Amino acid sequence: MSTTDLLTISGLEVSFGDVRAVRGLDLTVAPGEILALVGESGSGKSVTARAVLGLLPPTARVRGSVLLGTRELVGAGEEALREVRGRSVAMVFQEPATALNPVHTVGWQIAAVLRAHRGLTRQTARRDAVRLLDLVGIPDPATRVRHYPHQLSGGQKQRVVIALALANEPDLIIADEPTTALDVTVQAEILALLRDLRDRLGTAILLITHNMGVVADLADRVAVLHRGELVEQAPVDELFAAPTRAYTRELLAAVPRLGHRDPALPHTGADALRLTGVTVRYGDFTALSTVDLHVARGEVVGLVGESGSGKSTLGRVAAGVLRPDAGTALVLDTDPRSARRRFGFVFQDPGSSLNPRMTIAECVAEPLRVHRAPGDHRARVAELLDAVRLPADFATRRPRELSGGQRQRVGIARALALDPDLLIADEPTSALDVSVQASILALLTELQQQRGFACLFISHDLAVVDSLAHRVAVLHNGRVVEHGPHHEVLRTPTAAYTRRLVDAVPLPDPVAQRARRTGLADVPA
Amino acid sequence: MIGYLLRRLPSALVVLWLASVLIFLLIRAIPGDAAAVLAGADAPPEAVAAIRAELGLDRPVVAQYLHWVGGLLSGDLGRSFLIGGDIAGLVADGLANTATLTLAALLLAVLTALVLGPVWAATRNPWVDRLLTAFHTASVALPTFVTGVVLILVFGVFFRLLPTGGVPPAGLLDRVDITAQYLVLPAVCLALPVAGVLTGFLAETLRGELRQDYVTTVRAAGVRGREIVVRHALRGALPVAVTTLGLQTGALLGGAVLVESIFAWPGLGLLVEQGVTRRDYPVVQVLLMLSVTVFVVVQLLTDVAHAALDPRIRLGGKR
Amino acid sequence: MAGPGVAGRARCHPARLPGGAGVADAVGDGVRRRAVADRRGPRGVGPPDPVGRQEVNALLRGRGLVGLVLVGVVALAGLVGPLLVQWDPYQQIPDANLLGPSAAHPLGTDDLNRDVLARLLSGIRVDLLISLTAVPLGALIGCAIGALATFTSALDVAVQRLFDVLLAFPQLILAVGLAAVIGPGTTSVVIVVVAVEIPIFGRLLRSAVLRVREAQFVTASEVIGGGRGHVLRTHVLPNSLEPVVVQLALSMSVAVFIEGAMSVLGIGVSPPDPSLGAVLTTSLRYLDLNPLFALSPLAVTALLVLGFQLIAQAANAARG
Amino acid sequence: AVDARTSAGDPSAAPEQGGVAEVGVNLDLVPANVFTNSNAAITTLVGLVYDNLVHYDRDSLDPKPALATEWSATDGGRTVTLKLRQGVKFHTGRPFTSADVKFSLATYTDPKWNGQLISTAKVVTAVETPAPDQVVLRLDHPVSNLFDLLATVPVIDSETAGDIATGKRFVGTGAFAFESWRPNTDLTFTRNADYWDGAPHLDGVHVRVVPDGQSLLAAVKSGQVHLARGIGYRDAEAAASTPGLRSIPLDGAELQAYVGLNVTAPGLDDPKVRQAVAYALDRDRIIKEVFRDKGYPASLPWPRTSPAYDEELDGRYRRDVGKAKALLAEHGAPVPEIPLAYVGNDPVFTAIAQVVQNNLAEAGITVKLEPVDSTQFVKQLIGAQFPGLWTTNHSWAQLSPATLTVSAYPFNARRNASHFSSPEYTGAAEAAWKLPAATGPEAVAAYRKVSEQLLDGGFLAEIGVVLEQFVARDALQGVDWSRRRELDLGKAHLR
Ligand SMILES: Nc1ncnc2c1ncn2[C@@H]1O[C@H](COP(=O)(O)OP(=O)(O)OP(=O)(O)O)[C@@H](O)[C@H]1O
Ligand SMILES: Nc1ncnc2c1ncn2[C@@H]1O[C@H](COP(=O)(O)OP(=O)(O)OP(=O)(O)O)[C@@H](O)[C@H]1O
Ligand SMILES: [Mg+2]
Ligand SMILES: [Mg+2]
Repeated sequence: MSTTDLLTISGLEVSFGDVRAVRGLDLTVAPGEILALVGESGSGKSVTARAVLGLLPPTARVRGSVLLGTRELVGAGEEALREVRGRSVAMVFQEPATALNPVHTVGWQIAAVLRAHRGLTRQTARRDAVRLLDLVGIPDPATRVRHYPHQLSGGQKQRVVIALALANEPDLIIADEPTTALDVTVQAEILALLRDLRDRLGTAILLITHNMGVVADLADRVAVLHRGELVEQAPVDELFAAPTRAYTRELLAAVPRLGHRDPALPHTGADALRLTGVTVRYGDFTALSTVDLHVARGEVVGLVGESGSGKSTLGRVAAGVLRPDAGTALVLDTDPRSARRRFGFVFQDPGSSLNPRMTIAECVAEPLRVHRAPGDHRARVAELLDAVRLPADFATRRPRELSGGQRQRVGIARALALDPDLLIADEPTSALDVSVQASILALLTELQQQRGFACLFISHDLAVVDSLAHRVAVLHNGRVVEHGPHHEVLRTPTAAYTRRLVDAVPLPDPVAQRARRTGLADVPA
Repeated sequence: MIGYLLRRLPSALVVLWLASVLIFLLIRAIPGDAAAVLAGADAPPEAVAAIRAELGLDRPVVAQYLHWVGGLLSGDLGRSFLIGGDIAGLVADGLANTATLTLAALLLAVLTALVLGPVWAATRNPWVDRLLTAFHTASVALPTFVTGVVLILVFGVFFRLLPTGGVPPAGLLDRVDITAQYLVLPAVCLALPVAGVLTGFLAETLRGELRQDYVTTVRAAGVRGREIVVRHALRGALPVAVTTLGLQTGALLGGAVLVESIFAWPGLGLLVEQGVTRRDYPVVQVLLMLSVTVFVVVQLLTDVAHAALDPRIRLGGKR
Repeated sequence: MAGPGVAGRARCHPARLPGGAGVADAVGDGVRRRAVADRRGPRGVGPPDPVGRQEVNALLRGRGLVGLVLVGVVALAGLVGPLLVQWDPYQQIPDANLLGPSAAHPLGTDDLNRDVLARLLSGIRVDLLISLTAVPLGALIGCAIGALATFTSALDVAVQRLFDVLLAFPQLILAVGLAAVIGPGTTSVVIVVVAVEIPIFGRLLRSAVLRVREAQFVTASEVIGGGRGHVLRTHVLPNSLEPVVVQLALSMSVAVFIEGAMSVLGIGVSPPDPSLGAVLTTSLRYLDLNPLFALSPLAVTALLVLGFQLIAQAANAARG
Repeated sequence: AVDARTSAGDPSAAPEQGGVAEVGVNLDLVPANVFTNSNAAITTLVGLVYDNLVHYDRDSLDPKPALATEWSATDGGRTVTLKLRQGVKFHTGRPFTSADVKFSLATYTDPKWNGQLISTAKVVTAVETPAPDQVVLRLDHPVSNLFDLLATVPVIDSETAGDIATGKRFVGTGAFAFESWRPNTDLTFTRNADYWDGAPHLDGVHVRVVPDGQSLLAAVKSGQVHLARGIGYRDAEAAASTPGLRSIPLDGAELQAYVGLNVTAPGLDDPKVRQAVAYALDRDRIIKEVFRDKGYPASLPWPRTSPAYDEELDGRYRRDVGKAKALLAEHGAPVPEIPLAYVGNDPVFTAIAQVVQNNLAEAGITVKLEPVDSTQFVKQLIGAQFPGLWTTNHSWAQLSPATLTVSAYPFNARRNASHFSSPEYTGAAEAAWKLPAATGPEAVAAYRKVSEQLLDGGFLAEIGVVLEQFVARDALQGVDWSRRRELDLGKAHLR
C-alpha cells in the first residue's frame, strides 16, 4: 500500500524438487498490522513464513523477493539475516515439540536467545527468562525455567516457543499456529498478549492459523492461501461478512461451532476403557490425582481442560505408555499393554512421533506389519492416506517433507490402520485447518457409526469436542471437575472452571468477538 | 550419583574377578614361560626346572591362582620374575609416568577435538573444510610409530629443540618446564590419532545435530552460527563423543605401549609389553587388572556423563 | 507509489479454485486423490532398510563419489596392479639391495632385494580382505550384541562389563594371546581384528541406542504393539547408526595398523607374504635411504582413510 | 683388531678429566641374568662394575693379570694356584680377599644363576684359601678352558650378593661403582677413585634404556648419548658416515649366525640333505646385505683369531646349488616341507630366514617360515623342540674352542637342540676339553677333529662370524670392551 510497509513479499516461489509449495505469492504487512494467513493444511503457510527468514531446508529453491523495509532478505548472507532474525523479525514455530532443544532447560534456551542480541549478563538473562515465561502464562515460572522440554505439556512448550519469539521485542512476529496446542483460556491470554504488544509497541504480526475464531479475534486483515497461491485477501470484517471466493466461503462454512449438534444418546455398553483412581506424579508434582473415567464401547468421550491440566498424561496412562503411581487402567478389559492390537493412539506431537527415516507409507503400514494384518498392506495404506485426505504420492515422502497438518494426519491414519476398537486421540486435529478438520471429524464420525469403536478424544477445542463427543469430561489441575453428556457440560456447565472455558471460546465472527471482548454485549454461543 | 555407583559396584567386582581368571589363564596359554627367559639360551633342563620350581610355576594352576589372589587381597602384588623388584614399586613408578603421558595426551586430544570438531562441522569455507579433512586423514592414517620417528628426527635430531626421548633426569616434579620439554613429543605423538578420531566423531555428530529442528529455532532467534554450534548443538553431540573418548582410552593405553618404547618413556605400556614377551606373569597380571579397573571406571564415568548430558535419560521418569 | 503489495493484494486466481462440491471435495487434492486411490498404491511399506536407496544415491554424488573413487582406486590397484608390474612380489633380485627409485623399480627395492611396488600392490589385497571382511564382521557382531543387550538391564550390565574386559586388553596383547592360541597367520589377524572391533562397535551402538530409545517415535511404535525386536530393528537401529558409520569408516581404513603391528611382532601375515603393514614396518628402517619406500604404504592408507571417511560423511548426510 | 684399537681411541689426545658418559642400551637389565652375559644392559653393568681374575686381550687367549697377578698349574693341570692383587677394595670399601674369590666361584656354580661356564666351573671341586692373597683351585681333571672361566666369573662382594637378584645393589671392584637402577629407565654409575688400575677419567656413567632402535639412533645422533648399543647393522652403517659419529665393531667378541637342523626331522635325518642345506646357503649375501659386511662367511664357528681356525676346513661349504641338488638327488626321496623357526620381531633373523627360504627353494627344498616370539624361541631351543630348521646366533667360539662344545648349548655334545649325537663327536669334544692348555699343537689337532665332526655331522650350518658394534660419538674416546662384549670405560674420557 505504501513504502512504509514493514514486510513486502513479492513473487515468492518456493519449490522442493518437483513440489511447488509456494507459487508467486505477493503479500505485505504494515507496521503494527496483524495479518492473518489462513488456508488449507499444506497450502504453503509455514513455508512462506520460513522463507521470510531464510530458514528453509537446503533442498528448497526460493525465488522472488522479500523486503524487510527496504532490505532484501532473499539471498541475503547468513550474517545479514542473523541481524534481522529475532530482533526485527521473530518466529514462532508450528511444532513446539521439535522446536526446542531436548538437552537444555527451557530457561537456558530463552536466556541464550536473549543474549543473542543483547549483552545481558547471565543473571539478568535468567531473570528475564522467568519474566517471559510468566508473561506467556506458564504457572510457577521460577520452577519451570529449570525444566527440560520433555517435562512440559504440549501447550507449555508452545508457550515457551512464543516466549522465545517475544524475547527481543521484534518489529514483526511471524507466528505459525501459535495457539494450536492451547486451551481456550490460555489462548485468550496469549491473544491478549499479542494484541497488547501491537498496541503498546506497534509490533506487526503475521499470524498463521487455521482457527477462524482466532482470526476473528485478532486479525486486521486476512489473506487466504490455497495450494501455494493467494486466493483472496481482505480486511477481517469484510472477509467474514462477504467472502468473495468460493474457497473462502467453504473455509468459513466448515468452522465448527459450539452447540450445533443435537444431543447424543447416552451409551450403556461394556467399558472399552476404564480408569480407576489413577494418580500420576512427576517428582513432587502431581499431574493426575485419583481420576476415574470410563469410555463405553461405541462411545466418544471428549476430554477437555486447560493446558497442563493432565490430559496428555491421562491419555498416556490409558495407552499404557505411562504406569500410574496409583490406580488402574483397563483397556477392553485387559492391561493396556496386552490390548495394543485393538486400540489406536494419536500423539499430541505429530512430528516427533514419526520416525524421520521412514517413509509415510512405512509409518502408516507399521501397525499392519507388526500385527501381520491380512490383506494387501499397500492398498490399505493408500486407502488410509486417502481417508485422511493425503495425496497418494506422499507415500514415498519422509515426515520432514510434510507440513504440520499433513504429519498429524499421518498419525491419525496410522492409528486407524488396524480398525481399532478404541481410539485414544491426543489433540488429533489441532494442526488442521477447518476444512480438513471437518473432513477428519466427518471421517471419525462415519467410522464410529459404522464400526462402533470407542474413542477418548482429547482436545482443547470445545467446538470440536461438542461436534463429536457423546460425553465430555473436564480436567482441571489433574482432577475431573465435571463430566456428563456433551450438550450439558458444554452448554450448561455447572463447574465454574468449565464455564470459564466455554466463555473463552472465541467466536468465528470478528464483530461478535470484538463486541464480546470489549464487553459491549454478551453474545451466547 | 553415589547411589548409582554403589549399585554398579557388585557387577564391577564380578568383572574384576572374571578378568583376573581370564588374564591368569590367557597369559599362561601363551607358549613358553619366564623360566626359559631366566635360564637363557644355553641352560640345561635341570636349571630350567629349578627356576620353574623357584618361581612356583610347577604348581597346579589353581594353586598358583589362589596364591596370587590371596596375595592381592592381602595387598601384596607379588614380585616380578624378571625385574626382581616389588611389583608395587614398579607399578607406582610406571603409573606416574604413564598417567602423566596419557593424561597430557588426552588433554591435548580433547582440546584439539573441541576446537576443531565444531569448526569442521560448521564451516562453509571449502578451504577450511579441506584443511581439516587433511588433518583428520593424516592424523588417522599415520601410525604412532611413524609419527614418533618423524617427530624425533625433526625436533630431536634435525633442529635439536627437544630431547629425543627419556624422562626428566631429576624426576617429573622437579621442574615443570623441563618436564614439559620431555613430555611434548610423546604426548603429541600419542594424542594425534586420538585427536583425529575425536575430531571426526565430534564433527560428524555435530553435523547430525545441526540438522535438527531446534537449530532452526535458535537460528530464527538470531543466535550467532558459532554460538549455535558451541552452545546449543554441542551438548547433544557430546554423548557420542564421550563414548568415543571412552573407547579411545583403550587406544591411548594401547598406543602408550608403542609411544613409550619409541620415546623411552618408562611407563606401564612398556612394562606390560615386556611382561608379555618375557612371560613375567605377576607383572602382566597386575597391569592387566589395573587396565581392566581403569576401563570399568571409565565406563562408569561414561554412563554417568551420558545421563548428565541427556536429561531424557537422566529424568526419563516412568516408562 | 504502487508497491508490490498492491499488486499482491489484487492478485488472485479464481480460475484455479475448485467449484462447488462438499467439504471433503472442496479442495482439488481430494478429487485427484480419489481418482488415483485404486491404482498401484504407495510403494515401500516393508521395513525400512538401514542403508536404503537414499544412501546409495548419495554415494553416487559429491563427496560420496569422491570417496568411492578413492577406495576403488586402491582396490583396483590391489586387484589388477600386481598383473601390471613386471616383478614377482616374492622374487629376490640378485644385487638389488635397497635400491632407490628407478625406472625398473619405481619405488625401489627392499632389504631382501624385492621390488617394493610389486609387494605394495600385492599387499593391498590382504589388507582389503581384512578391511572388507573382518571389520564389517566385527562391526556386525558388536552391533548385534550391543543392541540386543539393551533389552534387559542385567544382560546389558553383563555385556558392557565383558566389553570392559576386552577393551582393557591392549590390542597387541590381545593379538599376542590369540595368536599364541590359534597360531600366527592371516586367519589370526582376521580373528584379532574381529575381536578388537566387537566391543568398540558394541559400546558405540549401545550408547546411541540408549539415546534414541527416549525418542517419541519409539514410544509410538511400542504403543502400536511393536515388540522389542521390531522397535529395535525398525526405529532404534536405523537412527543410531550415525556414529557406527563413522567408526566403520575409521576401522576399515586403519585395520592395516593392527595387521602391521602384528607383523612387527611376527604374528601377523607371515613372511614372506606381502602386506601393507609388513611393507610399512620394514620401510621405516630405511627412511633415510628411500623415503618412497615408507611413504607408499602410508599413502595407500591415507587414501583409504580419506575415501572411507568421505563415504561415511555422505552416507550420514543422506540419512540425516 | 688393529682397526678397533685405532678407532677406539686417539692416543695422541691428552685425556681430559671429568664428565659423565651417556650410554644408551636397547634392553634393560634382568638382575637374575647378570651372570649369563646375555644383553647389552647386563654386559654394560658387568663390564663397568666387576673385575675378573684374569683378562684376555682381544687378539689372544693368553691370560693377562687382573685381580689375580700370578698363577701356576701343578699336578698335570689339576691344581691351580692363584696369587691375588693386594690393596684392592670393593666399592663398599671392604678389602678384596681370597674368600671373595671362593664366594664368587661358588655363586657362579649355583644353578640358579645359570652361569654359562657352569660345566667348567663344576670341574673345580674345591677352592682353598690358604692366605688372603692366595687361592688354590682343585680340579677334577685338567681343562683347556679354565682361564675362560677365570676371565668370565665376576668377582662379587659376598656381603651384598643378596641384593643382586633384586637389582638393588651391585658391588664389585671395577672402575665404576653402581649407584642406582630405575627399571626401564636408567642405571647410574660413579667413578671408583680407588680403582687399582688407575682412577677413571670420567666422573660417572649414565646408562639409559632406549628400547626402540630408531630412537636410540636418534639419541646418539642428537648427542643425547655418547655411545649406543643395540643399533641395527644398516643403521650403524649409516651412522658411521655421519660426521661426529663412528661405529665400533667389537672385534674379539665375535658372534656366529647359524641355521640349526633337527636331525630327527623327516628329510633332515639324512646327512646328505643336511649337507645340501649347508651348500645351498648364500653366506656371502647374508653377510653383505644383512650384516652389512660386519663379519665374514664361515662354515665353522671359529673366528679367524681362534686356535681352532683352519682356512681349508672353514671354506668347506660355499654356495653351490648344483652340489646341493646333487646331494638331494642322492637322497632320493623328495624332502617334505620343512619349518624354519626364528624370532619374529628380530629384523636380522627375519631377513635371514627369508633369504634362507629363498636359497633352499632354489636347491629344491621347500621351507615354511615360522616366526615365534623370543621367549618361545628360547624355550624351543633349550627344550630341543624345533621341528625342523631354526636360525639364530651363538657365541663362545671366540674363547677357548673347548668352551664352545661344553658351554654353548647348540654344540653341546651330550645334549643339543639338533638331537645330534655321535660317539665320534662326543669323543672329540671331550678330548679337546680335557687338555691342560687351550693352545699348542696338541690342542690344534684336537680342535681339527672337532671341526671335522662338525662339518660331517652337519647339524649346524654356520652362516658366518659376525660382530656386534657400538655407535659412538667422537666426543667419547677410549672405549674398550671385553671378549664377552662387556663395556669397559676405565680408560675412556670425554672431549
Ligand atoms: N522439506 C520439504 N520437502 C518437500 N516438500 C515440503 C517440504 N516442506 C514442506 N513441503 C510441502 O510443501 C507444502 C506446503 O507446506 P507448508 O508446511 O507450508 O504447509 P502449511 O500451509 O504450513 O500446512 P499446515 O497447516 O498443515 O502446517 C506441503 O504440501 C508440504 O508437503
Ligand atoms: N516428565 C515430566 N516431568 C515433570 N513434569 C511433567 C512431565 N511430563 C508432564 N509434566 C507436567 O505435568 C502436567 C500435565 O502435563 P500434560 O502433558 O498431561 O498436560 P496437558 O493437559 O496435555 O496439556 P497440553 O494441553 O498443554 O498438552 C504439566 O504441568 C507438565 O508440565
Ligand atoms: Mg504449517
Ligand atoms: Mg497435552
